[in-house]
Order: sequence, then C-alpha cells, then structure tokens
Amino acid sequence: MSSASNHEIHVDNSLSGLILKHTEVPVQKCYQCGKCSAGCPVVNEMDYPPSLLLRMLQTGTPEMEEKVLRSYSIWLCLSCEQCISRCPMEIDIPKMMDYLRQVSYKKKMVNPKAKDIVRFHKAFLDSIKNTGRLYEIGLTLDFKLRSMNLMQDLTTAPSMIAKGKLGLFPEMIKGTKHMAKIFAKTTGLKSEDEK
Amino acid sequence: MEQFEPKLVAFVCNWCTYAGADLTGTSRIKYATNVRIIRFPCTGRIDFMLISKAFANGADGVIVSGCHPNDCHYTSGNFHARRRWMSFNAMLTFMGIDPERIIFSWVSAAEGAKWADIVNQSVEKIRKIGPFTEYQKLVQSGIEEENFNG
Amino acid sequence: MKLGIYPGCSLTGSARDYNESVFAIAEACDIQLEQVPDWNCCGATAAHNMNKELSLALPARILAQAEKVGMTDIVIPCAACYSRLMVTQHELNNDPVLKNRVSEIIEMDFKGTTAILNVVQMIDKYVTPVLKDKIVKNFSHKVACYYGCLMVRPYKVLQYDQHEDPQGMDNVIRLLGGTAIDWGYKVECCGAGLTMSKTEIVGMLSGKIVKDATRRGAQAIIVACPMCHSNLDMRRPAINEYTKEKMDIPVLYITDAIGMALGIDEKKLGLQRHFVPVKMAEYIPPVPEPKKPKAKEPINNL
Amino acid sequence: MDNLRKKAKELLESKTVDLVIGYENGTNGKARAVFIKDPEKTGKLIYDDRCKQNLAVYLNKHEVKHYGKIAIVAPLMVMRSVLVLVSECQLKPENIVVLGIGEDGSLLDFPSLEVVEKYIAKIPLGNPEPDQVIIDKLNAMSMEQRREFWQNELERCFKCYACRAACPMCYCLRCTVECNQPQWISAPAHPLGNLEWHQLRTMHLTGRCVSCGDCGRACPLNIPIHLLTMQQAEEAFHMFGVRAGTSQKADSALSTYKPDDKENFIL
Amino acid sequence: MSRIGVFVCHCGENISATVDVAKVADDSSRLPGVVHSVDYKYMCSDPGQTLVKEAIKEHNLTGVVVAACSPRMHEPTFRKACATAGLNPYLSEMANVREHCSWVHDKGEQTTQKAFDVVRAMISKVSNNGALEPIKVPVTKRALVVGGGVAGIQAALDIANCGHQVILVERSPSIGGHMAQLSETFPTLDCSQCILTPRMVEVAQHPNITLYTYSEIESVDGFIGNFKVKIRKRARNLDEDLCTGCGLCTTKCPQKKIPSEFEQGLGFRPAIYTPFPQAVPNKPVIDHDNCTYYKSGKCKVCEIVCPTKAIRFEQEDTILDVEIGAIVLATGFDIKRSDFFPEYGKGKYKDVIDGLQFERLASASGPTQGMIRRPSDGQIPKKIVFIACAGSRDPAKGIEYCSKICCMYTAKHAMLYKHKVHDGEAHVFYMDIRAGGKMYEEFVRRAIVEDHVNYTRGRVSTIYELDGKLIVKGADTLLGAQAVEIEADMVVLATAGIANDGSEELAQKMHVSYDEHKFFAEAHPKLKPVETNTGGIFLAGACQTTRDIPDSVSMASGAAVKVAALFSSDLLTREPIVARVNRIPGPSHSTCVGCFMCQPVCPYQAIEREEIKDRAGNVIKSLARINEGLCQGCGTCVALCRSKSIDLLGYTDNQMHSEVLSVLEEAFV
Repeated sequence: MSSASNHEIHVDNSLSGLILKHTEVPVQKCYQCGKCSAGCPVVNEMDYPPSLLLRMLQTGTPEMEEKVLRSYSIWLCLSCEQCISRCPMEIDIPKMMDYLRQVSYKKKMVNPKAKDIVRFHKAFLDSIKNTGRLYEIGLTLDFKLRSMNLMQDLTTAPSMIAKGKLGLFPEMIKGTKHMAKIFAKTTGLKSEDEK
Repeated sequence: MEQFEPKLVAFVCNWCTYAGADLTGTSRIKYATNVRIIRFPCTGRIDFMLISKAFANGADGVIVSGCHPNDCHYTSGNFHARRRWMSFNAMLTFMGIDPERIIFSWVSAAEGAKWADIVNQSVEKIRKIGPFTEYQKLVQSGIEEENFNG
Repeated sequence: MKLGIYPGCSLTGSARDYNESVFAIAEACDIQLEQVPDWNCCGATAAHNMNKELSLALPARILAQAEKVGMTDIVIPCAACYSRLMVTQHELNNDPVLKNRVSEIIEMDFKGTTAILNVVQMIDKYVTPVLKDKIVKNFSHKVACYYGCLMVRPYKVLQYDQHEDPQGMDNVIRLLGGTAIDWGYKVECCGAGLTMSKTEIVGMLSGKIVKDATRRGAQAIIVACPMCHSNLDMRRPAINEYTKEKMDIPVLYITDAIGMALGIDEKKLGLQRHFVPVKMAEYIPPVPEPKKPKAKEPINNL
Repeated sequence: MDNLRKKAKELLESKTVDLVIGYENGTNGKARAVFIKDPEKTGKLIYDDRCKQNLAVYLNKHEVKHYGKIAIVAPLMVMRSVLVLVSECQLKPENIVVLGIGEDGSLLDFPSLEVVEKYIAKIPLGNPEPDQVIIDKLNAMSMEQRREFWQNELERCFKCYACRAACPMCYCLRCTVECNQPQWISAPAHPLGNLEWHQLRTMHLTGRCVSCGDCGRACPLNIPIHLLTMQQAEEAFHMFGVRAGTSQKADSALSTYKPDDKENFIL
Repeated sequence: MSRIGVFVCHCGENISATVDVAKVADDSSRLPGVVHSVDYKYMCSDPGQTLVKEAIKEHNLTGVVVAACSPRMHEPTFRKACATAGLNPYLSEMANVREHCSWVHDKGEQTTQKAFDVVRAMISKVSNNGALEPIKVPVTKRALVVGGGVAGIQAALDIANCGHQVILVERSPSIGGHMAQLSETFPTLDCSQCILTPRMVEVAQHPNITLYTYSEIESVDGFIGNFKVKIRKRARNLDEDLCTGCGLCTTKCPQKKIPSEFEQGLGFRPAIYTPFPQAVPNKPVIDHDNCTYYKSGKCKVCEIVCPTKAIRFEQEDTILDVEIGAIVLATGFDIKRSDFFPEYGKGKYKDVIDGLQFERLASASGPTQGMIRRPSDGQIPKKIVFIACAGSRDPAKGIEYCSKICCMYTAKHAMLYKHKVHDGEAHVFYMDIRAGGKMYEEFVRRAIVEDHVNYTRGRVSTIYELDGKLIVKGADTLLGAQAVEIEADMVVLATAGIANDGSEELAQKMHVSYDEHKFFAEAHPKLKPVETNTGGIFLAGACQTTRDIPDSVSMASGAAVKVAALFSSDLLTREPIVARVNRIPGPSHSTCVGCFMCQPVCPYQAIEREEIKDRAGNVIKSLARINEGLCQGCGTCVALCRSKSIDLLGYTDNQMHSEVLSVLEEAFV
C-alpha cells in the first residue's frame, strides 16, 4: 500500500553534500576536464589545483575532506572568477571556496601558510567594524602587528603618505553603532552596547 | 451451494493483448468463461471511470492489459496508462476499496498462454474473494433512493 | 545632471587620485556626483572569504542608504565594490528569504531596485555623448586597457561587455584619439585580494600583466579599478623582482586619459600621486601600407 | 503587515497592477478575501493565522480575469497554485505579481515567478501536519475500516459542489459531472453517485493538488474530502517524484511519464 | 431508432461446435433495435457476405454486427461487404466469438452465454457508431531524398536500384556533402573523394534519379504515400542543357576573391562558380550577392565568353510541385565555427581553425595542395595544438552531448600532420578518448605510439597571441592538474557537431519531431531508429545525431529498405480513427478550457493550439485542435482530458460506455 514509508530521504553529510546544501554548488558534476586549473592565475602556488580539490571532495572520504580543509589552496583563491566563467559545468568554484574557508576557519583547520591571509581579513573586518570604513594605515599597522611582519611594506608606506595616499586619521561614519550591530548579528557576537 | 461464478470484464489494447488473446484461441488453450473482452486501441485510451462503471454495473473484477513497456504501438500510451493505474490504485486503497479486484498485466501478441493464465488466475482470485457486494450494495441503495426521489 | 556615487574606501585613501580624476571629468561634463549618505565599506574580499551574511549585509546597507534618499542610479568607480554590490543585489533579488534576513540584519528596508553603473558604463552613458566637443588635445598614445576580474565577472550577474575580450575602455580610448592594443592579459587577475598578505604572489601576477603590456609596445596601462591600479603601480618593487628588470610603464585610470584629453590640469587629476611618473611620448599609428603581392606562395590562391 | 500594505500600495499607485487580492478582517473575527483597486484602501490588508483561504481560486473567476495585472497575497499554497495555473496555461506569468508570505509571516519580494520557483525548491513540501496525522491514521487502519470510514463520510455528501468551487484547479468550463452523453457520474446524491464524484475529483487532482485544504474547509457537512487529494499528492510525489506547483512548466504527474516508473502490481 | 442486423457465423464447426449459434441469433433478435438476426455456416464466404448485403438493403439496416472470428481477421471483409451494400463500413462491428470464445471454451451454456453477451455488447456499441469515411489512399511510388551528402546519395541509389523513382534535393550547387570536403578517412586513411566521387557520378547518371541541386524544400503537405512537396529550384542563371561545364566563365569572372564555402573560407572562388572541380552536376551557379553585374548592372563577362551562350541573367527561381510517396531526410550536420569560443579568441586569431578547415588544408585538392600551412602567413606550422571537445560536453556554452566523431578525426588530423611535417610537434588536449568502432582504438594507439602524437588529458582554458605564436594555456589532469603552457603555431579545434542550420524549420515543415538540440527524432530509440513519428518520413545519416561515414551509410540503406517496403503495395488504407476536440457555439466555442496538458501526452505532436479571435483580431480563447493527418488514434489524450472535450472516433466515450454497460447486463451463468 502507501509507498511513503519506503522512501527515506537520503541525507548527505559529506562535505560535498554540505556544499550543495549551503551554496548550491554541485561538486559531483565535475568531470575533471581541468579547465579551471588551466586558467587559474595562482595554480602554481597552490598545493592542490582547483580541479583536484573537486576530485578530492567527490571521493567523500574523511581523509580527503580534511586535506581539503587544511589546504593552502582554499585561502590562496583570489575569487577572480576566471574558473567559473570558463567551466563547462558551471560549477561555481569561488562560491565553494568561500564556504570551505568559512568551514576551515570555524574548525580551526586553517593552513599554517595561510595564517597571514586570515589575519589580514580579520584586521580588515575589524577596521570596518570599528569605523564603518577601511582605515588603511590602521589596517596596515594592525596587520603588521598581527603578522609580526613589521618590515614588509616599510618602504612603501612613507611614500604613500607623501603622495597623500594614506590618511593619518581614520574616517568615521555616523552609523558606527549600526555597523557594530550588523557585525554582531552576522558573527553571532554581541556588540559593545549590548554587552 | 452452487459455486459463485464471478463476472469479469477485460479492457485490453488492440495491438498486444487483444492479439495475444487471439493467439490463445488459435492455440486452442482453454480458459474460464467468466471474462468478457472489450477492445480499445491502446491502454492509453482506457478511462479510469470505465473501471468504476464496470464495478457499478455488476462486475466482480476487471482485467486491464496492454503492451509491455517499450512495446506500445503508439510509443508511450502504456507508460501514461501505467501512471494512471498507479494513481488509481493508490486512491482506491486509501478509500478502502481493495484494488485486488483489478488485475493489471502486460500481455504481448505472442503471449497466448500467458493470457489464459492471467484469465484463469484472475477468475480464481475473484472467486475466492467473492462477489463485490460492497459496491453492489451502493448501487442497490442508489436505485432505492432514485425511486424514492421520483 | 545628477548622479549618485559610491566611492568606496580606497578612493578616500590610497586611490585618492582616482577619486580626483572621476570628480574632475564629471565636473567637466556637468555631472553632479552626490555621495551615498553615510556609506560604509562593502566588505571586499575579506567579508566574503570569512562570513557570507556579512558579505551581503554590508553592501545591502549601502544600497539601502541610497534607496532611502531616492537615488535611483549610482556609479561605483571601484571595480571590486561594483562587483560586490552587483552580486549582493542579484543574490538578494533572487532569494526573498535571504533578502528579509539581510533587511532584518541591517534594520533597513532593502528593495534592490538601484541601477548600478561601473565607471565605464557611466562614461558611455553620460560622458561619451558630450565628449567630441570637449576634447582639446587628442590622447595620442598607444595603450593597453586592463579590465581585470571584477568588472567583467561573474558575467551571469554583471552582464557587462564581452567577458573574455571586453571593449568598453578600448572604445573610449579610440574616441579620445588613442590606440588600444590587443593583448593577452586583459582579464587576468592582478592578485588584488592578496595584496597585503602575499606580496610576492601579487608581484608575479601583476608582473606578468605589466610585462606583456610592455612587450607589446604599450606606453601605458589603462585601468578602471583602484585595486588594479595600486597593484600595478605601487607594487613595482615586487613586480620588478619577478620580471628581473625595471618596468617603468605608467598606469592610468581611464578617467585620467579622458581628463588629459579634455585638457584638465594634471594636478587636478591627481597624476602626481601615481608612483610611476606619467610620461608618454606622442604616438602616431602608422598608416597601413598598401598590400604588396607576397613573395612566398600565399595560402589563398585558388 | 506594514510591508505588505506598503508594497500593495506602491504596486497600485505605480499602476504596476490593477488589482490586489488579499485578506481583510471579516465578521466574527474571521479573515476573508478582499479585492483592492484603490491604493488608499490597501490599509485593509492583513495577514495572520486566520488567513487560510487559497486566494488563487479567484484568479480564474470571470469577474477577476478582466483586470489586467493582478497582485496576490500568497502564502506557500497560493504560490504553488499560481505556478500550477501558469503551467496549465490558465494564467499568464506577466499578469501576476506574487506578494509572497514567508513561513514566519514576513513579506517576500518576488521579482519574477522564476524566483518563486527557486524559493519553493528550498522548502520541504508536504501536507499540513494535522492532516497528515489523520492520513497516517487512516493508512494504519485495515482496508475494511477505511472503507467504512469513507462510506460513512461520503454518504452524507449532498453534492453541493462547494468543494469544486473552492478549488483553484477546478476551472473547467464543463465538469465531467455535467456530462450526460454518457452519464459518467450518477446524478443524484446517493452513495454510488457520491463515491463516483469523489473518485473523479480525486483522480483529476492527482499531481495537481497543492494541499491547501480548501475543499475540506468549504464542505458544509465537514466531510474531510481534502484528505483524498492530499493523500494523492503524497503518493504522486513518492511514486513519480512530482510535486504540483513547483514549476511553470507542464510536468504534472499524469501528463508525463518515465519509462522506468516503478510499480509492483502489473503482472 | 437504430435498425441493426445480427449475423452469427458457424465457421464450419469452429464456432458452432461449442456455441449454440442458433440460440445466440434467436436471443439477439429480441434485443431492442435488432430488426434482423440470422446464423450461417460461413459468414465470410461469398453467400455469407451476400446475406449481409441483402439484409442491409432489405431491412434498411443502420448497423451490422457479425459474430464470428477476430476482427483482426475479417473486419475489413465485412466492412467492405457493408460498403458495397451502401452501408457506411464503420457502422459494422464484429463480435469475436471464435478466438475469444468457441476456441477457448468447452461446449456449454456458459460458452453460449458469453457469445451472446459479446454480441449484445457489440449491438449496443454499434448503435452508438457514427458513419466515418475511411482514409484510403494510393501510394505515389516516388521517393524524395532531402540532402545530397553520403547518406542521401546512398539512400537515393538504393531506392533507385529497387526500381523506384527518386528525387534528390540538395541545397548547395553540388552533391557530396561534408564527405567531399574531407581529406582522408579514418581508420583506413583512404582518400575521401576517391571513394565518394564514383557514387556521385552514379547518382547523376541513374535513370531513376532526378537530381535538383541548388534547391530547397519550400513546403510539404499531405501524409504517408501522398505528400505534395514544393521544391524551390534556385536560379543558377544558366541554361543547364546548353552548359557543357567547360569552366571558361569561372576562369574569366573578374570577381575572384570571394571566400569559398567549400574551402571553409581558406580559399577563394569567383562569383560564377562550381564549388569544387569534381562537382556533380558540373555546372556553375552565379552568386548574386557578389556578382558585378547584379551589383552594378555592368560586366556580363561570363555571358560573353560562354562558348554555348548558356548564361541567363534574367532566370528566376522556379517552384516545382511534385507528388511523393515517401521522404528520406538526410540533411546532415554542421559544426560550430572557431569564432564561437570567446576564450579561444572568438575568431580573432586566424591560426585558430576548426576541424573542417584542417581537412581542407590536408586535402590534396585543397587551397594548399595538401601542404599544412598557417592561414595567417602561409608558413608551415612546427607545432600544432589540437583541442578535442571544443564545445562538446560543455553544457555551459556549447552542447552537453558528446559529438562522437571528434576523437577519431582529431587522431587522424594529428597523424596526417605528422606524416606531412616530419619534424612537427602535435599536441592533443583531450578529456576522454572515445574510440569505439572497428579498428578505431588501434588507430588512436597508432597515432600515439607510432606517430608520437603528444596526448595531454585536460582542457584548454584560454589562447592568446604573442609575437606570432599562439599561447595555449591548458592543464595536465593526470599530473595533478598541473598547468601546461604551449607556444603553438596553429591550433585546431575539434568543434562540436551540431544540427544543420535550418533543420528546425525543415522539421516543422515536415511535421517531424526533433530533440532539444534540433536533431530529428527517431520514432523509437532502439526498434525504430530510421522511422520518424510521422508516417512515410524516414531518417538517414547525421541529421538524427552526429555520426561517421560507415554509420551514415548503413542507416541510409536501412531507410531505403523502409521506403521500398512502403512502395511494395499500391494502396494504403488509413482508418479514420482519429481524436477530435469538440466544438460548440460561442462564447465558449468548445468545452476545452485550453490547459494543454494533453499536448505532452501525444506522441505524434498532433495536438495544436488554435486561437479563436474576435472581429478585431484579439485572441479570445486558446484551445486544443487535433491535426488529423498526424493523429494515429491511440486515444491517450481522450482519457487524460478532464472535461471530456476530446473524443476518439470509432472508440467514442458513448460507444465504450454502452459496450461496458451492455456486456454486464446479464449474469454470466
């Protein structure tokens, strides 16, 4: 009689299943033509080229998934969208990379070589969280402090100031409280005035 | 007590099952006399209401039969019919009318023996289940009411 | 003629020169640019790398601010900001649940009806029609127009120009009397997102671009994005390290080129703020020679 | 609710639509359908738990069709009904604006029906919980018990056809019950005629019912006939993988097939 | 009130041995509407048929039921008898009391009862029958083959050799199709033209074949056996009887730089031209768009030099009306051009060419006499990159299917190149090598192992030009998707095979269904691969899907046999068993509500959309209409229609309903 009970909805808890669920990017569609890797500007710096990442995700094994989350590639991706613009299967790799980075970060699996990239992103977001806009000199200092790489860009900054390209004081927007709220709501952390 | 003789009608398609039943005849394979065959061009032509009408008019069972999947003379009539039967079966089940009184089958033009088997099995099955009194009672009460109404 | 503008953070800082030249040509063409009130940062790469909702909420707030004061058209000179705002508007218009969620996050109404223009679209729409009478000196230079990633991709969302071989800036250059070359790195990435954290990679990516343009005899690279500009212009040490030679090709904004043709003062355009000095000789394209019969057997002889 | 009123007002003011169909406060604390042409009257619009009627039923009514473009307040079942009507060529996509209502009662902005499709694709569809509970109970009964249940229920039907009038998918010019050459359905309201009518209705809605339950609510005798079409909606999904009202394309369960449709009863 | 005659057959003893035929006849005579009822030894015999005929006249019958054998046996016999007696043949029905009754049951009361029940049901049905006119048609034994490529040539020759007339219509000035353009063929590397041209000549000389080149199908009406086809014979501007094909006009024409279609734009032709030296017919055409005379009103050099004075500038297109019995569609395929791919330069780079262009470069009769030279500067390329799957298996921009032939011709191209340029490097970027076929895999292996063609598994992302070289950026997925960059002199794209330009339009003219890629659809993927769902129209070659030469030729022979089988009889009878949507007076016009859910159900695309308009021309209603020429009478739409607006003639709702009710009227004993 009723066939309802015979049909259990298959829940795919693999990483590729989660990618599909959260970003609608169909990893399983990849047939390994390699066009994404062929056109990727940073493929030579990556530990796994994009098409290889897709293959690793397709296997669905925990070992491979961990390798993906710990990879340097996901942080190196520039989101330049060259791959998706040429992918015959329209697999939105940049969107997938965004998701993988977020998972990697949450699970504390960020590749050691990518720590400074994460630091930069965090410094960047902190800057706009506090002022609403990007305070470039503050960001540079903040990032340098976070990455303990004080010498880098030491040559560029003074000439930037000379050319009027770095404001010495941050620009503040009126809605800074508003910004704090937006950050609080999206990151799940309480904003200053709510504490 | 006399043995119950069920009444069955068979709705069959012209190209496979009707021809298959012809082959049963030319092969002189005997089967029960309780079935009356009605010829349709295709199983796709069979309206589910006709099955209901058959029951309402005294049939104890209905056989519906046509070409095997992919063999339809009209390419896809039997595929459409299959979906209708699946839905019809599900509905009857839910309404408490056991669809076992409807026997669906695929009988090709080459399956004369299978046709005889289908008929004999169906007749035996319905004989075992007995007359379709539930449905016939509905008809009776219908007639009474109609008379009463005028 | 009034038009909204979202400058984005760079244009108030490292790309002040771009801001100056955008406003300069706008003024010259009677376009009044009005900033989106109390705008915030779009979140850039950092936001969408780290947090999806944030990466939508920040641009949504900007658009909502514009909607609030009734701005229907805004120009976004920064290609990265342009891409973020376009993507946000597209995603939210295609997912009403997400749209509500983001509206709730920013605590503002977000309709998603703003017409967003990149700088070349603004030029096409408002500058080109009045250009002819205003040119005082042809921009007689041979240049390589560089579009980068975010002005043309993702094509499905932006629907702007031919994404593999865009022509928007090339056409503007031709209108100004200049020569735009065909080259191999028009839409390759300069490495923007990694400019601070992975300078050596940026040096390599930008180096390839600068090298190809130089090799093909371009006198300048024309850009329409502050990220591209700062990488190609300011990151010369890293670039030179990659190319193993000193590259001295200047990098101009498309608005600089227009400004020069309109005879606007170089200081007003902010050219002095460029790291690589803007010095280009006049370039007169050779008149195509009449075709001589080729000595070798030609292929097309039936 | 404010958003809904604001949006409806905008649409009417800008003449994007000529009519807004929505809900308003009726008598006895009930909600009822309202048809608004004047932007100033959009303040009447409400949306809350009382708004259960499937407003899509009006889209096919003669009186409404004369308005060009219509906006409709659309909780999920209305959205789905709109898609069914579009797929069955009863409604032109360019003539309808869907004022979507989310599961939390918030207004959803749908610039096009494609976005409605995308939205529906993300939502788990099925019958309303309380109805499905009864259906499950019925399915757990024996065949005989079910037959008795339905016989007792359907016996009471007096063929007022309120169920037909309430259903957005029952838009035929001539219903089969009005056909007398041959007389497919016995005309009087006796048990046989009733059974035939409800079988017909159920089969005709298989693969098209969006489980709004309006037929059941419309029945003056409270016969739970909506369970019949709802059960078929579930069956169509499980057997054919098709849910009504998820796409503008005509891919309804009974007008398509798959060569490998699975059944277990054909000999 | 109906007046029905019942005729019960004994069939010798076949029926009467188990069925009490007299009782059946007697009981039947008492049924309402029955005015005559008899039984007879052999109803199908002449005297038996005479009984029927006479009764029809004598009793003025409005319906006849013959209780005898299966209608699949003798229905036509009795229908014919009725017709000769002046009764519409569709007012007769047969009750099958032999195969379905007397032969399968023992003698007894039940058997007689069953026979009577069946007769009674048929009486009930026949009183609801309506008069129908059978569609009876003579078969015109002349075939039309559309398309003069190798498939069309093969089909035309096979049909003509069966002794039937064939009209072969070809769109371009010569037959030969793509095969004539090829250099050598895989896997044997024999010269394509050498094997094809004798067949082309045979077509031209065959007494049963009429060849119309430079012609197109204007319209097709009618149905199987009786198509009425209009052929537009485009003006060649030539008296074809006078022209000897000397070619003087083509050498003297002042317009010499028109890109040649046959050479895929790599060579030039004059304005008056034959596409290639071995063209059949070897008679030129004038290309109006490029002819000096048509453009400026002056020139006429060709007319002056023509030794036979055959040029006719005033000639116009002619429309030929032909009657045709069967049609073979062999319109072939096309390929995507190299300017289709934005990432490969979108046609910007002259040295990025497609596979057909490479064929012309490699062909001894081509623009380079078989030397591989770059189109840009005529240099011999030292490094060629071949890119397979250019547009194939690419749902995003190209087509999602595999074009099937490219793996093989790419291997052939690389091999030919290596044979011609010994020190050249050939690189192939591929995704999978699909070499299923006799000697195919061996062929590819040979290219790799013996001819040292360098195969890299991966797709090419982009191509750009630098200093006269083409920089090809690919990846090697077998080395972990490492980036590979090759500086090539020339790039050959194995572009996707697609349906021929205009195939959709042609399909609509022919009422033939086609798939989403505009390839013509076969009636059944396995069992009816050369038939279409439209009776009398068959398929051959690559118009159904891309296929290579051996496949195309075998399919063409298959289609030819189908045509010959159809032509083996003189008369074709089609029953008027077709569906019909009801019509009633306005404002409703029909009970059809226009939901069009019946449309996808029809396997024959017979359900059309009819728009009813008011006087001002506004559409007031859309409703379904059945094209009776296409309808095959399955009735699937009838059972689907919720408002019972469609009915099937011969099996109407009324007929079937009354048959069911009647058959159950009495107890089965």
